[in-house]
Amino acid sequence: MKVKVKYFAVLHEELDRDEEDMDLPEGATVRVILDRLEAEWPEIAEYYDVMQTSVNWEYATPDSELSDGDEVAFIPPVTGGQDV
Amino acid sequence: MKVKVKYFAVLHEELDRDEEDMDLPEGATVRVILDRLEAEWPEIAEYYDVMQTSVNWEYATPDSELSDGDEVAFIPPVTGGQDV
Amino acid sequence: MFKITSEEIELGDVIRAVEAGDAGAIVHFLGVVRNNTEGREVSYLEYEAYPPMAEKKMAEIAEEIHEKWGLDRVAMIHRVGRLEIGEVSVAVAVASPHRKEAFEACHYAMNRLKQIVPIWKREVWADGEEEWVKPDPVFFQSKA
Amino acid sequence: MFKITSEEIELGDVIRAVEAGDAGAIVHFLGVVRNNTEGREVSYLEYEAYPPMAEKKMAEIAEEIHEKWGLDRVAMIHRVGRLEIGEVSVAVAVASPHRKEAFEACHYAMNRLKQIVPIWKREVWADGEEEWVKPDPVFFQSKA
Repeated sequence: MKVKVKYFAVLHEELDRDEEDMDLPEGATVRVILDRLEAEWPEIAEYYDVMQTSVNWEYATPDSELSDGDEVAFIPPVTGGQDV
Repeated sequence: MKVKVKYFAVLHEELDRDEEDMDLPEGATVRVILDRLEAEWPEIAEYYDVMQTSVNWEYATPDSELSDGDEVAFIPPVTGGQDV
Repeated sequence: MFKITSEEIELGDVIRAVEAGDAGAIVHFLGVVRNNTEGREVSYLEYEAYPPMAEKKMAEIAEEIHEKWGLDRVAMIHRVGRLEIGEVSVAVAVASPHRKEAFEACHYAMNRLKQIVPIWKREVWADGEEEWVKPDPVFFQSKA
Repeated sequence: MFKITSEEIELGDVIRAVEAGDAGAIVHFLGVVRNNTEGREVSYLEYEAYPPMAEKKMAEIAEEIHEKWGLDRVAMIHRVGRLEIGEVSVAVAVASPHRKEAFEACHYAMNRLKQIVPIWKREVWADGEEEWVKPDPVFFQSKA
């Protein structure tokens, strides 16, 4: 199956792309994508504690199971709550 | 001595004037003015519980002593706190 | 800026007065003439003020805000005369480096404005009757 | 109206979206680009968003406000791209028959917007350095 993966902010910058299509085995979870990204750019692991995941515009978890055509996004920390 | 007296809202309407100059004896208090107004329009007494007084743009009381040139105002209830 | 005006209030009036390089948050309150009061249809409103005292009291509210939150950028404007449904009767803006203080201070300014600033509202209803609005309980004070 | 835009935000944008005949109170929040962050001089900011999810989350915040205060008139707009000092990055307006609810709901909307709407800010400082801003603690969440 094929999913679209989107990268923002620091991930966009470090991975040097803002989205891509990814072929995944049936039943793959978000974690499968993270493992691939970690193989490419190991420092992504440092962001796991502060990064959110979304599937089809809804917050999800690394354990969320994916379906063909899903849109997955990795959402690094959003604008701080303190300022403004 | 002479003071300026100002009337707003319902007082303005009922007394049919928005301000006037008044001659008062030395040492007169705000109450002297209220007594004169009550002689002219007895219903003013019904407003005493909800009416404020000011002298020279500062809240005062009926016991406040006046000086020549003072500006006295009677301030019926201000726009309710509930609406808007 | 602390002002009683008979002119229409423009959206930018109070905002412009509080903008500053270090103000990341601006909270802006607009009071708008409603088409009804407790279900009774309003035709229009008339506001009357005691301008010099009203502007002095607005400035005092800004001083209170300075003492409570350390904020210096507060602006208030209230319109007088006849106002139609949908027109802005009052605008208050508070700017602050952070939003929490701006929300608190702007809300406080409006509450205090209703309490201590001498402005009166007469409601003229669609059925032709009219009356000065009822008192805020804070104002109940005996002559004696 | 729940919108991510690359255009300049005009003062009337969110106000117009919430005006209604029975709305006596409008609380309007503006986030403005500050000239400094904790004392360090800012040159300009860049905002990036995930627009469809951001607009969906904004609409969810409006639903939360409907549930909490029974208010239906909420509008939010956030700008993306390069913003200069003094420009408006975000505007939120809430209209209500009474001011207390409007203040509370608008403050709530801004807090939630910072928590759940996917928008990122990069600060570019006057000394030439730049970085994505630090996380809101609410977002700390383990992969495991």
